[in-house]
Amino acid sequence: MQEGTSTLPLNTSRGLIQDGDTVLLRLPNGDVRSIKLEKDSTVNLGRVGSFNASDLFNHTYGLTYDISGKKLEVIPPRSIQEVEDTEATNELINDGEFVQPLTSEEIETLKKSGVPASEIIKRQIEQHANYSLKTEYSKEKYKKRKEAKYSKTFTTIEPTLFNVCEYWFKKDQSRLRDIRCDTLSQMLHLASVRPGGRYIVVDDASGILVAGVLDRLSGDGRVISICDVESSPAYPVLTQLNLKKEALSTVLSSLNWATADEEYIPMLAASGTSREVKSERQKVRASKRKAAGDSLVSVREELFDGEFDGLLVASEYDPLSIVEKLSPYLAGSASIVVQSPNIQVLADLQSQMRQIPHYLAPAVTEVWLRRYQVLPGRTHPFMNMSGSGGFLLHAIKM
Amino acid sequence: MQEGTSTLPLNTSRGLIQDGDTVLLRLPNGDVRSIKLEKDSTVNLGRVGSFNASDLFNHTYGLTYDISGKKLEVIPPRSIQEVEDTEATNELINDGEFVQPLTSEEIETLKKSGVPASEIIKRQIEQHANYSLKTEYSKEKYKKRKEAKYSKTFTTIEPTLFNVCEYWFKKDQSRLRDIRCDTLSQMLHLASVRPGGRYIVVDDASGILVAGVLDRLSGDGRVISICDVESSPAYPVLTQLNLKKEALSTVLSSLNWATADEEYIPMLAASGTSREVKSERQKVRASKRKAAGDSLVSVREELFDGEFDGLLVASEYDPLSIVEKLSPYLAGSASIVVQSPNIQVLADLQSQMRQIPHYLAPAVTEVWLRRYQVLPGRTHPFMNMSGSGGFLLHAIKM
Amino acid sequence: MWSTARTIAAGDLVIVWLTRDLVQPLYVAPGKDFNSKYGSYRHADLVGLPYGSKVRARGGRGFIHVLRPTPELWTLALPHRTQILYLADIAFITSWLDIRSGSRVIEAGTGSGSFTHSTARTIGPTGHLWSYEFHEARFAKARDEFARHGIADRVTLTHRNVCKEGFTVEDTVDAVFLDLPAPWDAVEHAKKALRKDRVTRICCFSPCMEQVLRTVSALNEAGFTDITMYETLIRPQDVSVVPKLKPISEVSARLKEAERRREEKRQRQIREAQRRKRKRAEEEGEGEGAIQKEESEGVEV
Amino acid sequence: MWSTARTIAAGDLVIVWLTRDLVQPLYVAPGKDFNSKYGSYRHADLVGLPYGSKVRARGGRGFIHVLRPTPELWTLALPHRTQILYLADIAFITSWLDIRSGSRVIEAGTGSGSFTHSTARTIGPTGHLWSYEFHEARFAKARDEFARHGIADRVTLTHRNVCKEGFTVEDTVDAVFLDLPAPWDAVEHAKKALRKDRVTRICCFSPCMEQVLRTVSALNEAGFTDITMYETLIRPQDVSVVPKLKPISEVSARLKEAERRREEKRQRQIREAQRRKRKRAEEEGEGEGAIQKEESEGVEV
Repeated sequence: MQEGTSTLPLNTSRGLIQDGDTVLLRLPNGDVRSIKLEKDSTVNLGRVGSFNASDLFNHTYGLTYDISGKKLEVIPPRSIQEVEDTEATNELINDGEFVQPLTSEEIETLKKSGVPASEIIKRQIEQHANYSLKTEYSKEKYKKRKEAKYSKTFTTIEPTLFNVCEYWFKKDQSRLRDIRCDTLSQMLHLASVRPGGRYIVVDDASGILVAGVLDRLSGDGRVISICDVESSPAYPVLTQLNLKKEALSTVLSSLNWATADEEYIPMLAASGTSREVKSERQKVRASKRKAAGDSLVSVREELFDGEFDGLLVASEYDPLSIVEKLSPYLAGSASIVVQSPNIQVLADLQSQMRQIPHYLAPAVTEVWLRRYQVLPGRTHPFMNMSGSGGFLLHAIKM
Repeated sequence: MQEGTSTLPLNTSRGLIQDGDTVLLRLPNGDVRSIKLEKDSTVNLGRVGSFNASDLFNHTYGLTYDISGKKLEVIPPRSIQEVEDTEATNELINDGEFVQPLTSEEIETLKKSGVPASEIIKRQIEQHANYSLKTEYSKEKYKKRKEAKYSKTFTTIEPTLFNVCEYWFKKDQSRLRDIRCDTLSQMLHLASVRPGGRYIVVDDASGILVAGVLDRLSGDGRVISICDVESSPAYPVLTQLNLKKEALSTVLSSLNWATADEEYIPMLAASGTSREVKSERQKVRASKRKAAGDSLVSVREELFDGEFDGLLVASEYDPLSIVEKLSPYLAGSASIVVQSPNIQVLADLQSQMRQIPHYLAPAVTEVWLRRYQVLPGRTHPFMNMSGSGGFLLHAIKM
Repeated sequence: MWSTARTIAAGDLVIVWLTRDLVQPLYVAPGKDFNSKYGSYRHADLVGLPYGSKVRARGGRGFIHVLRPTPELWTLALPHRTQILYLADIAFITSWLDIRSGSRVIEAGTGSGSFTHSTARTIGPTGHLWSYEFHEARFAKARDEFARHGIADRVTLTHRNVCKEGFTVEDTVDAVFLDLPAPWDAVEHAKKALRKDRVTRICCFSPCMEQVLRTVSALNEAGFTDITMYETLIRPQDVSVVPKLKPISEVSARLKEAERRREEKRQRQIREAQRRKRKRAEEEGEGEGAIQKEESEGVEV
Repeated sequence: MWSTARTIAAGDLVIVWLTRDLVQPLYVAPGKDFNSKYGSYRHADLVGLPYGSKVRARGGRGFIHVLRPTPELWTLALPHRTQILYLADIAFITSWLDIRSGSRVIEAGTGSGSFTHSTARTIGPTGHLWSYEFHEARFAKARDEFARHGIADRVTLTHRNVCKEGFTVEDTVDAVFLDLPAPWDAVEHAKKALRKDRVTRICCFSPCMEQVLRTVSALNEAGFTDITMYETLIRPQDVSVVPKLKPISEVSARLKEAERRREEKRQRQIREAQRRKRKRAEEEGEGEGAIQKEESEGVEV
């Protein structure tokens, strides 16, 4: 029985937390913070406490820590507690009368005297006049709320594409142009992104699409992204992925809508020859300009040579103008995937593409995702159905 | 303790099946047929059998009948069977080899010899080589499929608004302009339809909207419907509700887009006075024309006098032109509810209505409904998420 | 139920619409004032106004809309005593239970009275609703509210734990609606309350799957048929009209123009620097320094 | 895996796109013909064509598109041996399990191989997938297919009931995907197979709520944390562009015009009848009859 390759590939997992990494930390109240860890610096999590960044180095992701003093202690993860279904109901508890028996000053005093959060909660509960009348479910809810308030713990979150996308989507979904985890994964699949593949990406969505393709390539393949600014595009989402600079620069290159135009004549090369004797500064500058110019020429050539495996678009500009501009550089049978927060934009694009013979079967879909609460006895869908993940158009280049 | 009124109101239930009623019958395969029951006529349900229409008269709805010969026998309704979760899996059954051991000729012979369906199924199962290897779930599915094929039963469906709407929606949702049961009920609630209320209805959706309002009024209140044809509009959906003609004519009147126009001058009255001596035919005709003319005048006056409690629209015409035309006849604080299968139509309407001060807070929503299979151990949502119920715009007239 | 008159009268319940997210009930009591961050209003000034009027604040800054109450507006405005049912659920349940003019209906529990008001409206004066609430304080509040809203004649409210004690009617109602934590305990009681001579219906509302599964079993055991489960939602649509999107040719033209200007500036600066350098060389011999640096800051890209 | 060459070669798997609902796999074997209701084609004629070509039928009536296989197209075209997973689920699971280049993954069961092909593509040549199928005939078919599709080096396929016998690797994989009727029976086995030095993930796919609830319990007992449940769907959008809707003023004008014409006709017919009547009266005395009737049919409305 063959067991496959037995040497562990370098990139099967994000590995261990390293100096300089940007990590996501989940706080007891559910908030997630993004923090750059630098050697000997102090990470301050406000009410939860502070600790030395180096204390996380070489740890695996996913651990939960308790901060006591400035020290970190790994604590076991919590499993879901079965809740006993008692005969108690809220029948005899008056609404609005479920008051907190310890004053906030009393709690402060307890906290300062080093009493652990679990103990404070226990005391709260004991002193709570109505507590025994409440249902087990209400108790559990109450306990959770209190814990979120007093616990001094945090959990590191592995910067998987899924987690990073979720973090940014919660933070500001408009900056991702509504690209949710499921939207992103469908785009990567519809474009059949694979290690070694070559893709053109138009990303006005903070870099989530570029991040998605780069993550799937893991250093093997090629991405040319087209942006709307003169200098290199800022893709803030890439930060959380902690990609190695060298790997990044060999896989990802960027053009803008001017330099990606075949009619465009690069001006950089024009002023390379001056009769004057140059200073050292001038020479360095000139050679930098030349390198940038050479690189631009070669990326342009690479784009115009075409035969790319897919085009992925999430842009604020007219999608037909983008698709028509870039589809000549796609290989036959390559996928075109366009995302928009707005159905009408894709409806128009679809009806226009249907008129053009080299696009096969443009189809528009809505992505739809629902998360469920899975606490024992209390499984139910979350009600946030209004949060849209946008719409997708998919077609095949003929 | 007061127990409320103790005399049973006349219209709490659709009551009993009467001569001349149109009834819905559910067949074993799930199909629903709409059939007008006329005294002494024979109802032919094809493979399921035939029976005398009168045999259903004075029966309550919801019963299940077995047809043996031409006679009906009420049979008890089936409850859901608990399926035992055995250790059997389909591991050892080859795909495509789960063949039918009785030939269709053999089955025909059994059926003709009067062997009941349940018996045929049992024999099929016994002879089925792999049957005992299959999981209980697969068995149950197989049994159901066979039963649908051989059973000679049907069930009467009470013509509630819900059931009638579901019947038509399944039959042809485009004729209802995608008005599903949930769409309809939301419209009736958003317009706050109540017994005694007065409503303007624009219904290019086969009458489902008119049916909905009439059903909620149950004979007490007023509906003026505006249609796009010269003569009385055909509202085929009304048939299934078996409304009494007299009740209908006092509650429902119709105008069209010409006669609902204040500028319109009715021509009917103009030719009333002829110098000639009239024949009997001519007199009858003239008096009919006069009655129609008088009625038209009075319905127009009623509309133009205004103070209606709500406007409900499901139309193929530009909704702003409809709302602007009819909103002058609404009372202050009346609801305006417009349905469309297309989001863009309501998006445009909303942005136009926002510019007009006498519409308060126009809001657009999508109706969303999901049905679940609830067989024990096999509860899951049905996957037909693509079946849209359309979109709604709601606003308040100021 | 509520006023059907054209104009507002003293004692009426009106719904005050401040914004889409701020909707409040108001019992019109001349002599009193209504104060909000959208200004101050005299109740007396509302009397005689048609329902659906826009009213300016005294002093003139803000305004409010005064609306005729409907169960749907009441649900938006009501003082929440419990988690309440909203439009999508109430509308669907009403339709599925075939509640209409003259229907006889049971609901348990009463909760904040959202379903109660809607059903009282729909069944009209010829129907009747039996409503049960096990929580005494909520029961008392609901009783006062129903009296004040003029629906006490069509709603019989009872303080009772129906799971333990059952309902107060037998063989009477067309439909039962259960919004209880453990509806399965009330199913057999509901069966008794439903009339026997017609098709009748029951709807159990539960947020969690486990509750639904247990209720399905209880209904099936009690002999109910055609058991189905539905979920219904209203998805608000953000349908801001999309402005026409710019084609990338415009972006390309803008970028090219920006680069052209930048290159022109660079060339100008180089020429300027060379001119100054030559001038300096002529004036005071050769040298490099501060000026070179300035140029560098201006050109580096 | 499949060919990445620009043009089609003999032996390649191509996807033949006839219509959106008719997509078929084809192994190019020069000498053979491909026949369909959209015409007849020689395999040999496909060789050397670029992928993504539109090919006319011999004789010229129909045409087909020949596409490069992707796991997504293969899923549309594959011979179904079981209920299969589709794009929405596969994409979401891949993303949640963090499957990427170099990942080591377990799947059970193999089924029709839809998830297998997708994962083989995503993990690339440096990753590995262990796939388990308990049904012998399906196992055999999958084995042949994987060999033919060139993924046998990165997919280890085993004929085994993993609920009873567990997996063939320990402390090895980054992610486990279970698509089994009773995933709870495989949870403890999966835990053994997952590597211990990193965060690892498991996904259990079940259509029914009861299965999910039981799996959640099993996962919780086995010590898995952050258990969540997702449902994902693709809603096809029928986005036919809406034509501009007619305003009712046009309908009104049409109706008025029709009525005017109808009334004119009526008046004309009345005049005509009166004229004929007068004429008849002059000619042969008084009488009413057939002509009256005709008129009646023409005018009654």
